[in-house]
Amino acid sequence: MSEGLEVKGVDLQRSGKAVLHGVDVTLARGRITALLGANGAGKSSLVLGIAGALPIAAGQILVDGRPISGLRPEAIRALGVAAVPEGHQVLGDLSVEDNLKVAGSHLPRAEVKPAIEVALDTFPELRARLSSRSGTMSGGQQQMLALAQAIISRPRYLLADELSFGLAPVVVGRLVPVLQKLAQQGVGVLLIEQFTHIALKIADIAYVMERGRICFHGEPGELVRNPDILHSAYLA
Amino acid sequence: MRWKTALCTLAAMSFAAIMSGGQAQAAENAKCGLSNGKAAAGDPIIIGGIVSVTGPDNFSSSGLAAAAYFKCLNANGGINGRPVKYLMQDDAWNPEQSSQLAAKLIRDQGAVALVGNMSFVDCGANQGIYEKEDIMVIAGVGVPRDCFFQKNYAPTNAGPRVSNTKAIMDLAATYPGKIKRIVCIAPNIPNVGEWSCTGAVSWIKKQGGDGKIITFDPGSLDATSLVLEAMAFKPDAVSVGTPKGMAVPIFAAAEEQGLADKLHWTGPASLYNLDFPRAIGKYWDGKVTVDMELKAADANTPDMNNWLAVMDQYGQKSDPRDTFSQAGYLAARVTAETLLKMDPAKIDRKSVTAALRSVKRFESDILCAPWYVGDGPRHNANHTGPVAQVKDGKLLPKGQCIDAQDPELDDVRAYEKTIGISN
Amino acid sequence: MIEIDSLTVLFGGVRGLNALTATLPEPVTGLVGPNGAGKTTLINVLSGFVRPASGSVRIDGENLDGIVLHKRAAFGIRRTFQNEQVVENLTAAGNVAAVLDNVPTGGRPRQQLIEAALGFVGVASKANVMGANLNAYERRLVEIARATVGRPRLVMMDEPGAGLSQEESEHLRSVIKSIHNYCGAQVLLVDHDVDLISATCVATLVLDFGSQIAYGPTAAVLADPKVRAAYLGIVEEGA
Amino acid sequence: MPDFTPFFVSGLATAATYVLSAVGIVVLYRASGVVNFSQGALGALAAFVSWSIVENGGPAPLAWCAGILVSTVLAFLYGRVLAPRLAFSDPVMRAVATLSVALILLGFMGYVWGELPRRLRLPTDTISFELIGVRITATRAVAFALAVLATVAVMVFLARSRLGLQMRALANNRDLSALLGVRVLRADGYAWIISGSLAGVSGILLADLQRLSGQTLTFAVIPAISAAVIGRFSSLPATVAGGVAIGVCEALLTPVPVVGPFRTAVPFIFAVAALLWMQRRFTFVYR
Amino acid sequence: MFTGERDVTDQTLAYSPLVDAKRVRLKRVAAVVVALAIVVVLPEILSNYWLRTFISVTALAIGSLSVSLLFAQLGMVSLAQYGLLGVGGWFALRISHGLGVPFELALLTGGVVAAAFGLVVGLPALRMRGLYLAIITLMMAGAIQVLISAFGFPDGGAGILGKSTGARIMMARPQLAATDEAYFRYAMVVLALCYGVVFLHMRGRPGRAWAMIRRSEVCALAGGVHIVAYKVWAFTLSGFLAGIAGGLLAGGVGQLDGSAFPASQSIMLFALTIVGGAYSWMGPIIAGLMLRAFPALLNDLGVDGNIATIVFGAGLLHALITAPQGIAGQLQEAAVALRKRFFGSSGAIR
Repeated sequence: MSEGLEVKGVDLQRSGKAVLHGVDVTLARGRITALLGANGAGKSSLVLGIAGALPIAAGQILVDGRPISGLRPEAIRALGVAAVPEGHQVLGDLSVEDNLKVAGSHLPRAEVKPAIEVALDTFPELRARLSSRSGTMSGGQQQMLALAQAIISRPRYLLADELSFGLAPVVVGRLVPVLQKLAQQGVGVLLIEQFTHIALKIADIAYVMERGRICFHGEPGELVRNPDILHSAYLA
Repeated sequence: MRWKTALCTLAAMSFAAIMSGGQAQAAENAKCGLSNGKAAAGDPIIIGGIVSVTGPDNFSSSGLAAAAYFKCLNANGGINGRPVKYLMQDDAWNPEQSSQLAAKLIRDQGAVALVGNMSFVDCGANQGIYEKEDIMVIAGVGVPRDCFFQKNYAPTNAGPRVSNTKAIMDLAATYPGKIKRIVCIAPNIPNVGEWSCTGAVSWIKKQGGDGKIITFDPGSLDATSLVLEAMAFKPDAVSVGTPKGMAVPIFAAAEEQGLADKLHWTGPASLYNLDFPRAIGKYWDGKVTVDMELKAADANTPDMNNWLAVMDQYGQKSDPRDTFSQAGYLAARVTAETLLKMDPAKIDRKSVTAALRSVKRFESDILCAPWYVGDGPRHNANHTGPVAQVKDGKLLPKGQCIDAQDPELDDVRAYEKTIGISN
Repeated sequence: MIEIDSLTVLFGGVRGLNALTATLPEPVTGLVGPNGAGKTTLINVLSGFVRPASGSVRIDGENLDGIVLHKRAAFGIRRTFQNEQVVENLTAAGNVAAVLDNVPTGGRPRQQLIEAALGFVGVASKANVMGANLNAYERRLVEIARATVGRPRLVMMDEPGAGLSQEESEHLRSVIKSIHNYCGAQVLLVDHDVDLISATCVATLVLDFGSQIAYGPTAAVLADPKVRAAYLGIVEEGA
Repeated sequence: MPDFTPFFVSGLATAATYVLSAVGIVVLYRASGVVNFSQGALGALAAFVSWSIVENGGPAPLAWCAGILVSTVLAFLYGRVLAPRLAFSDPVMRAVATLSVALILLGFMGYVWGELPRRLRLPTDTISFELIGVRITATRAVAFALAVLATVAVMVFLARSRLGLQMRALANNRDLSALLGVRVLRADGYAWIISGSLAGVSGILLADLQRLSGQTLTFAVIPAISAAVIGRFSSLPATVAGGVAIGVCEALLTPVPVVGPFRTAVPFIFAVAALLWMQRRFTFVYR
Repeated sequence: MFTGERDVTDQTLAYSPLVDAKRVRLKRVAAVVVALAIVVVLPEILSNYWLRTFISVTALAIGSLSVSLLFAQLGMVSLAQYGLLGVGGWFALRISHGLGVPFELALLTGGVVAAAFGLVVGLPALRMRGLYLAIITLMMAGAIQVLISAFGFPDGGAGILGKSTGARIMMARPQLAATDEAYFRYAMVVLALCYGVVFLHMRGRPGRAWAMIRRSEVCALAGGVHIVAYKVWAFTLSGFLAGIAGGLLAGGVGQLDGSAFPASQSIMLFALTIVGGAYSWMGPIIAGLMLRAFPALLNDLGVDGNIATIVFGAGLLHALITAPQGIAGQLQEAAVALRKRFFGSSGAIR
């Protein structure tokens, strides 16, 4: 079937409570799709659901036409869906280099090194810290590492959850172009962002989520022109 | 696939292990009771037995021998026509279970006597019910002190204390003037450990020597430390007074230190097991003596051969032919012969207890001295026996019977005088 | 009245609160700011779960340093949690009773106090229902009942408004507004829901990166472009 | 004052077998989050299988390999078939489940082989040398060398190999590792294989150094777990140090008059002290 | 103004009826009747073997109750409870032999001393929970085992640590309950009393505090619960129950064996408490049955002890995998299903 990552009518429960109700989202390759909404609206649950870390209760998720529901997270990663979870999570006990190598787990052995080189070219800051424990780095560096890990896995789709969470604006400014570049290379990017202006500036398509449902989907420009939609979603 | 292969391998090995248990010996026809060759078909007489099969050590050969004997008896006219229904139960070294089984055998099944018992926990756990129900236990093997201090419990074996004493006495007799300091090693099981060694130590002290008792936690794995601890006393002889399984690592540790030639090694009857010489290996050939409680299996005397014949014809191949098996055989024999003298219609617990208490002289060529029950407050009739030596993978008897010179036996000897057994 | 004096909290080198100084006298005070601004950290300091690196807090003139952790509830510091903490294997009444066990009753019968607290939040009919069988909103209300029973001085609520329906949200507002009149406690409310804040809070404190960026009457504070920028992430033209 | 040197030397070999077992336990726990109480029972099974083959005239090296293979395969099967079904249970339940495996093995060994006086003999038993007044058989030296070798090999494996890296990643954060593409079940399987084979080696050595008994070898897991606790179930060097300390202290206390009888409590005291030291900082438990 | 508020919410929130008071009373009466019937009838119909087995079952049910108290109320795992049982039994025997006091006093002494040990075992629980707590308590159980076997179980010698030189002396049973039948009834009454103590705690202030702690420690602290005190008290009470169980066991057999309290038994006690169903009142009784009656049944059927161990291990594994709520949970589900079938879909009896 068609290219793209499609989420169709997905319901999802977390510890017995329904957090997603019939969510439909489509990621196109080469585009940046923004997902906005207040805290607790279910954005992170959606990311974890796509990545296979949370089982979905109903609906379907298709990657380039192939259903992935029920696959283990590592299998979904191998299909080209890389999730960068919220809160710059890295393997804190491991060195930066090891973190990068782990991200290449599903690549053929020979391809890991070149992939790491590509990621390091994107974030030269990490090169100097290859041997340091990633848990000791600043949040911004950890977020770069998390993004680098995603790049190494050569994703077709990248799910970036709250990239700017708790980071200084300078760092955010450093990360955003990377996403744009990835999109130019053909990666379908899902961007969840609390700094709505950043998201709206770079996104091609925008979704707004409220209490586990998609309440808006369309051009980002529409949201900029019509901030009430956003305000009602955030401030309701 | 790998799983299947593993299963097959395991199954094959299990089979091999079971089959390699014992070796058959040709023997003449077993004689039991009336020896009339007629199967007994009357109202069965219930006799129970409590042994420890599962647990830290398989402690059941006495019960197995009793079972074989009763089977033989039932094939040979039983008790004047009445068969014996022998119920052997496994207490798994657990006093609770032992007490449940005693209640079951005595109260539920109505056993008239218990025969061939062999357990570390039975004597202690069931003393109350034995006295209360006034049932006589003709045990095969008593180990803890409790087994030798009960009115209703009469073991045919000598017990570890007597056995340890004899083992040391034998060494002292073999090497006159050389055995001055001894160490006795025992597990710290209550009523077994220290008590089992005290006889030997008090005997050597009486001879002007010195002795040390080392008790150890059976759960401990470090046998070398134990051996080194014994060596720190600079002994001339060591008695390894443990169940057979625990003795193996101790001898292994001693072998490692090359101690067989530096001092003399011995052990009580608990080591008298045909597997034992093989388990400790060639190194110990001719360097260990083991007390026997009863005479050697290959003595080629009539009753001894009969025991072997009973085991071959009515027991399992895997049943051990060890000193405990002999004890169980004797216990069954003395019981059967006592019952045979009674009116078959009037066999109940009370009459059986009385009849067994009146056994004042029971003789067998397996025993060194006549055995008795009697109505004394405690029973330790067997305190005379031979000693064997480990040789060519076998246990060969050394010769004379030795009578244990343990002051604890003074009351027993005094009682024996009153019934005319000892002089 | 809450008096916060140069309060600093460190999490392994990262500043959760950065020399925060504020005086909060109003009966219902809102506490807003973007994620990671230090709102929950402030509540945790007041509860005693987080030890400040420096600085102090006084409530009704009493320095909190002198009150050991398990005595703070009895002193009157109460809270609800971001992730609800209703005990599943106690009834709603049992949940309230569990707190009432440890706080002053003022001599009134316990049963009456429990009923009053559940009645106040509006779940009197659920008194004998197990916590596990309450729905999400009822649980939230039971948590508020727990926080308002037995003479509280300060009731802190961490995002009570997240994920509520329209009716539930309206009911919650009325409950929050009436807490001060009901039991005399001051309310400190953390929420992302700006409507809830503006509907209930007399004054609002805005935090960003652990520091105060604005304090004042709610309407005025929320209209502040600085606040809008920090909180909504919307950079207004010319700002 | 007693002479402690011989006790020290003798304790080292026992310590070595603790270390072998403990390293297996730690590797498994790090990768899969399971504390394996059946480590000792698996070793006992390996020893029994080896013994049976030798008794029936099989060549000794084949016997050892078969024994180790059996324990490895069983561990792997448990890890692949049964352990995943408990993946969402509490870690305590997962540990208790391995205890039931130990029970099954214990019953099986009791049924097939029984408790008889046995010892597994290795050719190294006949070679011995003297070290500070204590004779040491080559088996002890081999045990010690194997312990060192296994520890080093496992450490190198974890540090250098791809699979080892994945295991370290799992130990660090299981969920995130899965998101990063680590094949969790595969890494788990290998961890079970490593731990099963180490169990086999240590079981065979213990059956030679001590005795071949299902019960004794099964419960030899306790000092190994104590050593693993000292290593916080994560640090291999600390685990080795713990195992050595436990083995040596137990031996050293032997000749001390009053405390001697209590020396088997050494593993427990070490483990309790280590746990208390590790947890000395007060933390709140959120849920 | 608040009455108005309440009216609004009572309409918006679904109405749920209070628990039917009459039904509860009826249930309670029924339970008491059934319990009395069991106490009166069961000892009469059991054979002597099963009588003694059930004495052990009763004692072990109390032991399991002590585990489930910690696990279900506080979410704490203690793998030391069987060791505490040994401590209770040791002291009960010691006091009974050494001072010749009445059985009840010996039993209580055993309980109190085990409670003190339980307190010590529980101290690490102030800092840790989960696996580490489980292992540290297991290690303590191991240490207790070493202590017990190094001191040796009391056997009736003179003085407090006396070793007997002659026959072993049995622990005197209560005068009222010298026979096995009477002692079984006595044990069941003790079990009922222990249940009573636990229920009183659960219903009262400690139960609420424990529930808060189990929910989470921050929740408990926010509610002003003195966490340290209530945790320590739970471990102490649980130790007391284990001690009582040990004393009861000692009275049943008349003596105990030092080797009968290994750490592995503590794990079994915990495992079977979970398998029985720690969250249900039936759980400990089921655990007691599984621990003692099930092996006794296999033994009675002549099953080889080793096979019994295999069956036991396989059963435990199976239960851990398939019954997270334990057998009690499964029974309750089955009961609900049955009710639905016979009394319609409401599943309630009116």
